[in-house]
Amino acid sequence: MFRRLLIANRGEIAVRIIRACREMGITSIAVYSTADRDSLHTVLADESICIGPAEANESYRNIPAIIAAAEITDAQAIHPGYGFLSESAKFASICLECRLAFIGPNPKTLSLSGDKAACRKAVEAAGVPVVPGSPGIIQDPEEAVKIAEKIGFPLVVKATHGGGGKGMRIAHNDATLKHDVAMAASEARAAFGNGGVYLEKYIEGARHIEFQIVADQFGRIVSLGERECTIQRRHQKLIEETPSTALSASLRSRMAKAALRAARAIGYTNVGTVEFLLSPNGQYYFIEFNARIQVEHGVTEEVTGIDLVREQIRLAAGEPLGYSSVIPRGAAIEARIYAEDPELNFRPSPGIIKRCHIPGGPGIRVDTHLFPGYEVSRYYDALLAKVIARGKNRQEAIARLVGALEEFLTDGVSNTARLATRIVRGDRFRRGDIGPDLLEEYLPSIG
Amino acid sequence: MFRRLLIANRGEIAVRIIRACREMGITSIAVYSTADRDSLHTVLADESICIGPAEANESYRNIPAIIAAAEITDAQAIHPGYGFLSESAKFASICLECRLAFIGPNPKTLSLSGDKAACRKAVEAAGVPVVPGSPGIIQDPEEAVKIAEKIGFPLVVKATHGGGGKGMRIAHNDATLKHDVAMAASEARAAFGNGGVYLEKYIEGARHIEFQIVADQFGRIVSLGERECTIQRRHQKLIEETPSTALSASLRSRMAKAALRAARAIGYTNVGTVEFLLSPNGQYYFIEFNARIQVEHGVTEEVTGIDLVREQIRLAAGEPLGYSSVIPRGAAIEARIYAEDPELNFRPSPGIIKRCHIPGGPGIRVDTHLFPGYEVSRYYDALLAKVIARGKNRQEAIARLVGALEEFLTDGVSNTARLATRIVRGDRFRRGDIGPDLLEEYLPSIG
Amino acid sequence: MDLGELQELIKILEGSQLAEMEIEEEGRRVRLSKLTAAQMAAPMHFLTNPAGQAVPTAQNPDAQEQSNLRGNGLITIDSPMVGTFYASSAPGKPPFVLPGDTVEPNQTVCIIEAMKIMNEVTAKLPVIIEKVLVENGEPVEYGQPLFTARPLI
Amino acid sequence: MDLGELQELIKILEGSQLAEMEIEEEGRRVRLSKLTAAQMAAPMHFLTNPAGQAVPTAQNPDAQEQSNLRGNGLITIDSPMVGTFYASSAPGKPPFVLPGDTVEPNQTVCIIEAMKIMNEVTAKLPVIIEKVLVENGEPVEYGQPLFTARPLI
Repeated sequence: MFRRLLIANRGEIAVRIIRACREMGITSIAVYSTADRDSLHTVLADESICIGPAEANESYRNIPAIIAAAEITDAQAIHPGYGFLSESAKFASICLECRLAFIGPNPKTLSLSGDKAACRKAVEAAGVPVVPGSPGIIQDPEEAVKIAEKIGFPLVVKATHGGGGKGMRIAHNDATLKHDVAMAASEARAAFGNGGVYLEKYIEGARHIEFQIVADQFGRIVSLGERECTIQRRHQKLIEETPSTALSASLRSRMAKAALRAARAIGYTNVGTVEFLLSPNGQYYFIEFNARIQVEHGVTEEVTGIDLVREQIRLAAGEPLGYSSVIPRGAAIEARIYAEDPELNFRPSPGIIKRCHIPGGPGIRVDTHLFPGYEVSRYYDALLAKVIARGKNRQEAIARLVGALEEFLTDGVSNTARLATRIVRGDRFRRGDIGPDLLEEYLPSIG
Repeated sequence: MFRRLLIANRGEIAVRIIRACREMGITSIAVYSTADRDSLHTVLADESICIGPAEANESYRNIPAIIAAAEITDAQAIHPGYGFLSESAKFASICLECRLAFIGPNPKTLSLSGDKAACRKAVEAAGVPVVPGSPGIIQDPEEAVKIAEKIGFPLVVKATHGGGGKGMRIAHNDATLKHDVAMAASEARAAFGNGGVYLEKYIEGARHIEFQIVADQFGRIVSLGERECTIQRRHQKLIEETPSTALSASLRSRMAKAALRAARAIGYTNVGTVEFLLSPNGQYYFIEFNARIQVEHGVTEEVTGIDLVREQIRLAAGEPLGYSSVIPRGAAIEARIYAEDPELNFRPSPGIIKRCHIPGGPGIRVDTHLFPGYEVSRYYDALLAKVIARGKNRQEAIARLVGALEEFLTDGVSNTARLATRIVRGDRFRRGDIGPDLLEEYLPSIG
Repeated sequence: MDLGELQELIKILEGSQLAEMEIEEEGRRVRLSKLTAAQMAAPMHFLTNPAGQAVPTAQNPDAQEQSNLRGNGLITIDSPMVGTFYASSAPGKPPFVLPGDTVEPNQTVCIIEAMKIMNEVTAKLPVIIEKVLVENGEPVEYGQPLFTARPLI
Repeated sequence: MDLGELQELIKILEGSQLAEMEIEEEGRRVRLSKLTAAQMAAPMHFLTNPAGQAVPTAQNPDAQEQSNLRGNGLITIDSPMVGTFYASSAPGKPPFVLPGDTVEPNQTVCIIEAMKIMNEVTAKLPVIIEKVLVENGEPVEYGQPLFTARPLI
């Protein structure tokens, strides 16, 4: 097992990884930008080192700075967290060249999972249903029109190297389709340095269901159950839960098997997530991998009792999975709280947290990097906290989550806690009647 | 179910009860002394009302003030927490007279459990082993000497209305015994208004094991397993855990049955604890009831998934238990952190908490009323926080607890967090080799 | 030291964003320093009760004394206990005191009922009642001001 | 003391990024001091790393500039990146600069090695090197002061 591990991230996930290290007896080494000098990860880690200025490209995304930091601190492994360099095949392979263990899948898997069109092909070839669409990259707008004739509108134009909703457009007819293909390609070229786009049928009313998988280096791979992540705003998830109210036991079992097949198809190792769309008529389609720890991993931890960050580290160190199946117990729901103002179209709200109260009590876990005096920086993600409630059933988890969200208080920055409270207290959420349209009911009408 | 509940307590247990109310949709009403105007329970409750000055006898132990507060706020029930009026048969019966539900056993049970000599007799009559001793109250020192001849030295002289180690003395021979009986009687008369004392054999090296029970008003009574509470300093518990490393499955089952027999013998209803001594040779002896929620109830909650405060409220409202047995899962350990200085013979350390960091993460729960700016008052109990770790086994719980304790930080007051860390990191604790002598190894030697 | 000048300096410091000021001239030295935010200690006053208070918050809950100075030469007579305020001895009876009344020490000014017991509240000083702050039958907290009054000493 | 003048000084200090101002003339001395960000916000400086820092903490990690004013007219030359400090171009070679050396703009003062790449650190101003703050071969953080120097402008 590693003795010294460098964390190439910040915020709550860096704190989460520090805690896993502490529990495992591993010395944690934080890296920080000048904006994060007083951040919680900087002070909680066993050691910490400044790697650059506030701009993430010069610090948290700066590969030479992070490798140099690992070298001068004698780190043996690097945990990339989520975002930043976490899914960079290039970073993973540089780590390996520098004899640093990268906590995640191998670079080849990362390359494939990062190329969505190629990944879709590989997964489809393994017999997993994918959303009907183009067989690969669209060469020109005319080809798009031909494919559209076969699969019908509406269609989603997607960048093969896109992510988080960027490089994605919905086309409703031939006229706009050509334009959308051209625009998406140039957007993607600008944003991701790769202009390849492909087409997928737009599945109306689909729910977003993902499966957590863990895979060791000896070919054993296990599903830890699903997470329902349908409640999103512009691809930013707000509420996640497990189990999903959409899945029967038999559908769950079929989807879990599909997730494992998909993961095997790209040679997945370590901890990851397989994302599906689930149409209202119960048909599921693979959409993509998240080849890293997910923000919402905590809900799975709460029902399985498995520490996923510890699993990442163990598996990267070459240890085997100690189980061949896991039976989740109870229910867990997470509400993400962002420093954004829902009344002002979710405008980011940077500022200093003057005072805050973090809820607690039975069944409540809050993963956060907040403390009184912390400055929410405009340079980074607006995630403030993840409030996670577990219960022996969904009803108990909801009651606990509502109580905790009502308790959550910060001043100094606007946040989405009250919006989250209204959603989870609402009838639709309580009934489990979740769909992509649910959030709209809670947004201020744009007059 | 009650709609409005008044909490006749302060500190972390008042916060805990507020959370249970929130989850149950009950309006919580806090009472506070002038010293607690800015305390967490005062601000977190739905409503709050000042009932008196800082001295507990004039506020939290002031029956007329609490009843008046309940009346003017239209409360339907009173939760007494622990300490203060929680085991007062008089308070419970006044509540009933005023048509206020008392969240706890009925006054008759409280009377009996508060009279230790009488309670011991009743439990022995039900076939539960008690520590060999006098059949009841000692009438004069000569009688004590005769009993001592039968059961042998050392002996414990105990006040029948004592508690928390007060009114208790250990006698080693006839000469001191007479003196101890007289002294304990006069101490007890002064402290508890009742000078009755009785004798028990002193069991050397005994572990302190207690069983959590829940009983509804329809005769159903269930054991929720044991807690090991041997690590104490002057009857103040420092570390508690479940399951205990001292019990085999068969001993656990026999002791659980004895606990239920004891509880039935005094007509116990609601939530309570049956305390035993367990001698090194595996013989167990009933010692007393704790007829209230215990400080350390959280460890049982973490392994059973049962919210004990919610159970208290439900049972007091006349609802039935919904289960006839419960199988605990995994392990949980609690470290209590007091505002005391272990280097200065545990001298209380009141003061203002300028800043604090409360740990979190998977498997960690911290029940506390701390926040930056909180003043630890010399008027009340020195308990600052309870750090609870759960794990799928004891080893995982220990690793998590160590990590959390290392993270715990406050300034402004001395505390026992580092002492607790040293104990749970220590070899003896890890081995489960727990005894009343364990703590001594970690105390500064008195030069 | 000219106290007027000192007051002037304090005002300037308070009005500024500075933390400290030190002035030395003609053998005199003045150093002024503000409380920092941390020293002011920031208890969580901002946590307000979502459902509001059961009864109005006592304005001076640290009252160990019955009477408390207000800024304008007035004192308050505060409730010595939690309970229900009664202005008169029984329904229909005239109030014990009215604004403008002169009250002698040990004279009853109102009753606080707690657990069915009627507790008479008496004045400790000779005062003139200025204002009754609480309605008849209203619940009151410990330390809650019941009257404002002008001391007659 | 002229209060108008004092107000003027306060305004100047508030408008600047300075923390303190001290003026002494003709037997008078005025010292003005701002609240620091730390005092205003009280972040958890008290949380110290149990195992200590991997490398010394940069004294001025907010450095966007290479050079930073010290109180005594000196500046520091700070590391533009995290890596390993080398005082000379190769083992056995003489250091690029020594205390007392005059350094021209764009002259190399040291090398920081990161990922096997040798990055030359150059002076931005003409300076005289006062002190080398880091040992040869020592790891350095981003923004960590490497030299103190006296500007020659």
